[in-house]
Amino acid sequence: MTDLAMTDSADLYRTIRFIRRFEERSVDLVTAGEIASGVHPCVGQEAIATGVCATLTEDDVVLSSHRGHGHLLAKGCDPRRVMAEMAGRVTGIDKGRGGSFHPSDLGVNVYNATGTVGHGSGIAAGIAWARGRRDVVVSFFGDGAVTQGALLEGFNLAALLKLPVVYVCENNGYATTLPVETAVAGSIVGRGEAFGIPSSTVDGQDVEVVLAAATEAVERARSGGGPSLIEFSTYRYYGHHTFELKARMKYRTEEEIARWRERDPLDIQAARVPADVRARIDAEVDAEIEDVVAFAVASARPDPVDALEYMYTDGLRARAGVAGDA
Amino acid sequence: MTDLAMTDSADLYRTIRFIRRFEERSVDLVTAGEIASGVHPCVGQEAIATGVCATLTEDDVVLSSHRGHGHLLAKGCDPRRVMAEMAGRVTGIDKGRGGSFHPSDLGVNVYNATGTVGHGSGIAAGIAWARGRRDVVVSFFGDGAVTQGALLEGFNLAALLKLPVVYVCENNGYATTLPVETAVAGSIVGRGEAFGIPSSTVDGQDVEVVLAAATEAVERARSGGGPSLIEFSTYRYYGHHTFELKARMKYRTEEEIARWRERDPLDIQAARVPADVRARIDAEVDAEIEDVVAFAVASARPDPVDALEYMYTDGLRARAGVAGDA
Amino acid sequence: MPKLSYLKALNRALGDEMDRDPSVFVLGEDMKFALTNVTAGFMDRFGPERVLEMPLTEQGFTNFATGAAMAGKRPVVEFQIPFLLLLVFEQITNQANKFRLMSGGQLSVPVTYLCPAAGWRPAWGAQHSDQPYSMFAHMGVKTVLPATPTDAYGLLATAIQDDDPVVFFGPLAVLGVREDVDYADLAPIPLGVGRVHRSGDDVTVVAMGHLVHDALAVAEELAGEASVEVFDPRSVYPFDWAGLAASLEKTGRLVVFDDSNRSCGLGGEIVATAAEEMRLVAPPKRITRPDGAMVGASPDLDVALQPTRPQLVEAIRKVMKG
Amino acid sequence: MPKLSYLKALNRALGDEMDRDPSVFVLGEDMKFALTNVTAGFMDRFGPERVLEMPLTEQGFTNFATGAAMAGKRPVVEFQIPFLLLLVFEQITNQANKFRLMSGGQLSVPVTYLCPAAGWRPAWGAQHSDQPYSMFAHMGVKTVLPATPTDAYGLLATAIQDDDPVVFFGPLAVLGVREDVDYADLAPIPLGVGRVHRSGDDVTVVAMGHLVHDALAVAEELAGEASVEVFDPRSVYPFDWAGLAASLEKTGRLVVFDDSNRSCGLGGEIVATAAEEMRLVAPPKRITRPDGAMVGASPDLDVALQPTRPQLVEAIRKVMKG
Ligand SMILES: Cc1ncc(C[n+]2csc(CCOP(=O)(O)OP(=O)(O)O)c2C)c(N)n1
Ligand SMILES: Cc1ncc(C[n+]2csc(CCOP(=O)(O)OP(=O)(O)O)c2C)c(N)n1
Ligand SMILES: [Mg+2]
Ligand SMILES: [Mg+2]
Repeated sequence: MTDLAMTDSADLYRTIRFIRRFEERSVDLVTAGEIASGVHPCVGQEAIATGVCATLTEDDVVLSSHRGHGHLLAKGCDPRRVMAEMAGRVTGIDKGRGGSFHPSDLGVNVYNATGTVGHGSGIAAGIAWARGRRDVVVSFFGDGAVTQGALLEGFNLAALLKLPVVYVCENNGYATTLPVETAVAGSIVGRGEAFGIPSSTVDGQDVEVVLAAATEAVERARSGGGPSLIEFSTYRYYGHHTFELKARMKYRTEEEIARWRERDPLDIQAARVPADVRARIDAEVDAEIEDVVAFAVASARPDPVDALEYMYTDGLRARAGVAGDA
Repeated sequence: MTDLAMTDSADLYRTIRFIRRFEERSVDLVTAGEIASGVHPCVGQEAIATGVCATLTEDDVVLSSHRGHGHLLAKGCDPRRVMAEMAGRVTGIDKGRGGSFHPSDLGVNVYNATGTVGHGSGIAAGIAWARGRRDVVVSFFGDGAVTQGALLEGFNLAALLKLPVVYVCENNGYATTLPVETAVAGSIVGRGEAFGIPSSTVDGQDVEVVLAAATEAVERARSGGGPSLIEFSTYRYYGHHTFELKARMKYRTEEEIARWRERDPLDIQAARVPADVRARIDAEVDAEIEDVVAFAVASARPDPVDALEYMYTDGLRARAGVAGDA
Repeated sequence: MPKLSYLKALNRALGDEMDRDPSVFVLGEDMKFALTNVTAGFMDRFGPERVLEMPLTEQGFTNFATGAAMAGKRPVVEFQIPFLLLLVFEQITNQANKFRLMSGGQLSVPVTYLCPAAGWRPAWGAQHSDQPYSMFAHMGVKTVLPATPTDAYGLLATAIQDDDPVVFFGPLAVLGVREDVDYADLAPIPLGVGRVHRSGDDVTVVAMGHLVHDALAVAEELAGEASVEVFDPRSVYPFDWAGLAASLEKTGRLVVFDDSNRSCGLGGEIVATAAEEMRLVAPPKRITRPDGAMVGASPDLDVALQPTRPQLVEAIRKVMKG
Repeated sequence: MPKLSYLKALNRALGDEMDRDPSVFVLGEDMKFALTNVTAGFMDRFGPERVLEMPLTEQGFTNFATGAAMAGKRPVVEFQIPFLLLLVFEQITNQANKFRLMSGGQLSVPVTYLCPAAGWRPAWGAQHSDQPYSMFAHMGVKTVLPATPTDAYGLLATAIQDDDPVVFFGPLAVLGVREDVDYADLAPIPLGVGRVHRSGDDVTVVAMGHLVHDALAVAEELAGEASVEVFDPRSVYPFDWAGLAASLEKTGRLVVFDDSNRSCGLGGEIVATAAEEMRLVAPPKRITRPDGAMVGASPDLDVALQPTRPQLVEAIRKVMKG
């Protein structure tokens, strides 16, 4: 996770492998009751976060989504503090106030992932503009966001102001239980093109294909060419959210899942890395992840008396729910 | 205004002429203080309301906009009651509760023109669906509405459900003072195409061209072909709203206005009607309009004690602003 | 008698109304697989023309429902998360709820907005735990917040039958509550009519939604000390002012137990109206969420912002002294 | 001394802040030609990079402002009509105002939302005449509603300098009010600090926005009968509870004169908090709009829903007796 500039096959493999293990263990922590909110695992989509973030500098900005652990890790957040945040601990990147769904980490220019699906597009445009069009802003969202009008309002502003925003749509086929074909009339890329935004549909399972597409869009942004939209075809092996561990939902077939597993981003990239190198990376990653988990679980939970902390910048204290209470 | 089925050149001329005079006189009533809200005159755009509504049956539905007097008249509302509504009189189509900006008249299937620009598209889809896809619903809006996300959410629903909606964008070049080129990245028709909606840009000044384009879209709707989008190029000679009579705004040039007046919809259609026929129509229209104005001005103003009428269907009375008052 | 849960009561009320009236239909996200379980079994039972699967397009489908309602249908729009009602706040309060007046009474907009998961969602964080009901009352939108399965059934049925927009809030914390019911007794309950859950002479506790059950427990706990009347208005708007006045005529003491934010919330409205117009022998008290409460992403923080039973106990004791 | 109008005060405060701090910029609809006149002359003075012309895309540009603010700018977003603040209600209350907490204090969102035309717009009808300020207070968003040119200047300057989101309401009815000012005296005014416009001993009248001027006229008119203190909190949230308590310590009598809807409005919050926590020797009263008020499209209907001076006179007389 260290040097984001490193984009050789082994590094890409390492990042995918790291996200994969991180997600698998986070699901364990959900089952163990350590992560009370549950999580939206990105297992199966790791190549997108990995390939896209590999094209970014430290100064570039990422806006994540509710399925965002991979984005954070690939952008360079401290994985221990990400897991701690998911577990609602004070050592978390947001001190337990953001959680798994709405993380931010300004230290690595990861801005708030809003819970309002689709609204990151306008926020991303505002950030890109405010940073003087210097830095690239990547806004991640899913296929569900495409049907939210505010997403398209953001596209219009980014295009009008020719802002360096890369809109990354992770089309994993479903918005919760809703298949994308039944939600999106016309096409996703057509929505970008309607605003004069260069738009393309790209394989999201092969990280080197992702990297190439992202590089082109990022270059366009850096050179003043304005926003791009990339729709990556991908898939999530797990359910929408860990509640599906309990409530199995029949909106998709086992066959479909199996079919997608045949194009597993981890396997695809593994094939490009010598077995011994892989073995070393796997061992390192597994060890680091266990350290991440241990750190998160051992961290302190917030003190309820601090529940109203961080509401206002000037320390204004909201009146308590009972007259007289602090 | 009588038989909407009549679409020969003289009838189309008559409707355009009627709307033109109606608008000119409504501006007089604004100046005279009889229409307190002011109005958004559609002078210059009459061919669109005329040509589109000429393709509709009584059962077909129109959703108008804030610049909607022409739509109402062309759909067959009683002009006396439309003018009375604009003047806030109890004899108005909405008893003085809708006014110039938000009229409805269920008697001729004109549903509410919402004040929230762009939101009629989803409402139109809901009406079309609820009427069993039997009747055509025309949703009128301007170029400004195109940048409102909710408009596009409505497009998506109409396309997904293959609803008989004709989306009519009256592109008059400006949203208040904002030129369309600086507001809309990409194109207006591209936004329709993104949703798989057949979309075209058509001359809005020649009513017979409007009629042809509208007929095609209405036929598509009637035959189960789903929604269409027609962008009519047009222009408003007057300002956005009658406040511009006082506050002349410099967002456009006199030359531009003069250029558009050369393609005046009234003149274009007049050229197709024999002079003697025109003379008769003009005389009839002028007489009828004076009767309309007289009716509106002579009508009673609402009684303030009825201010809370029509809020709820069950006669629920909102509590007054002072304890104890009725 | 069978045990009926609050969630099942919603499912039953909606299903019964759809059986009774073909113009009733339901729309929202994840309808087909009934994510919230409110529409469990409906796709098979009523088919896709009455159970409309909607994309992630809340403003669009809220406007769609407005149109469908004006054209004679009775849409029930489900919102999975309370903040989605903030996202469509303009479409409900400034459009659907005003069209009748704006049309001089020609149009009616019989839409029910159903939020079967209002309030705190453990650790889901600041954007998923609001209780926006007070603001719908402020805008004059009919709004209900039932506490029991029977009331949930009756008020959902009434909301659907009502010819105006009605917002229905079912707090997440109450969905599991069960009650012995005779199905034959389930029936519509009029808007604006409260319910005395427990009669008492010393102090009136006004509670709504899940807090009614906490209030009843506290009343029981304090039985030796004070005779507590627990009044549940059930509707947020219109509010049963006569019912409240009758209770205060008897007790003259008021404690309001309300899960909404403090400033300009329902709790404040109840205290204000009582102070202005009703009999009070001691200063009233309210227990609410803090001003503009925002929960964190850990249960430890979240619970600190919820009204609690100990707070209610203390408030009752104070008004008894006062 | 020059006469400064409320509208000119807004123009001046915004211009001064833009001169003072290069991170301040303004965005909204019809900026270039300054439709509302708040930004009159700004396009020439500050150029298009600091006066952003926006399309008819309120949610988009509200989110844009949130992003720009998080990245270090100080956006001032103008909304021409009060209902537009309902349209972006979720973006302000559930997003911009929560991001600081959600980020554990990392992010700040210094946006000012300026509505220079709140309240009744003669005959423009139900959708253009709301006063939504109480709901922003409910959601914990800092909100101001100044009554005079000096206060408008000072509170707009403060709103822009504040590091949190602040909503500024300038009622249409007060934009023309003029005041003799020495420009050198114009300065920021802290949030949450009220102002006693007229000191009195018998009854405290709390009024805000344009109603302050009506309250002062009524106080003058009743001078022989009663000594009326006119208290203007100026901020809706945070509210100057200490200032109100101090006034009630003296008078013990309260009348609230508030242009928002009755249920769950600011007027109710003031009455409730006073009844709970402050000295009252007589039942308080409030004069508000009706519940969920919707105006028609004719001035005759509209005025019937506005709080009036005669109502205030009568209320003052009643609390004096009470
Ligand atoms: C505006 C809005 N509507 C609904 C939700 C509830 N919700 C959260 S995630 C989600 C599905 C999003 O699907 P997609 O955008 O495809 O992302 P994915 O979960 O597939 O990664 C929904 C409906 C929300 N958070 N915001
Ligand atoms: C959502 C929304 N934003 C802003 C306004 C204020 N407004 C009313 S009409 C108008 C301009 C609309 O322009 P356009 O759609 O092109 O219609 P035109 O006036 O040109 O006929 C604006 C900005 C509104 N009513 N609704
Ligand atoms: Mg998806
Ligand atoms: Mg226009």
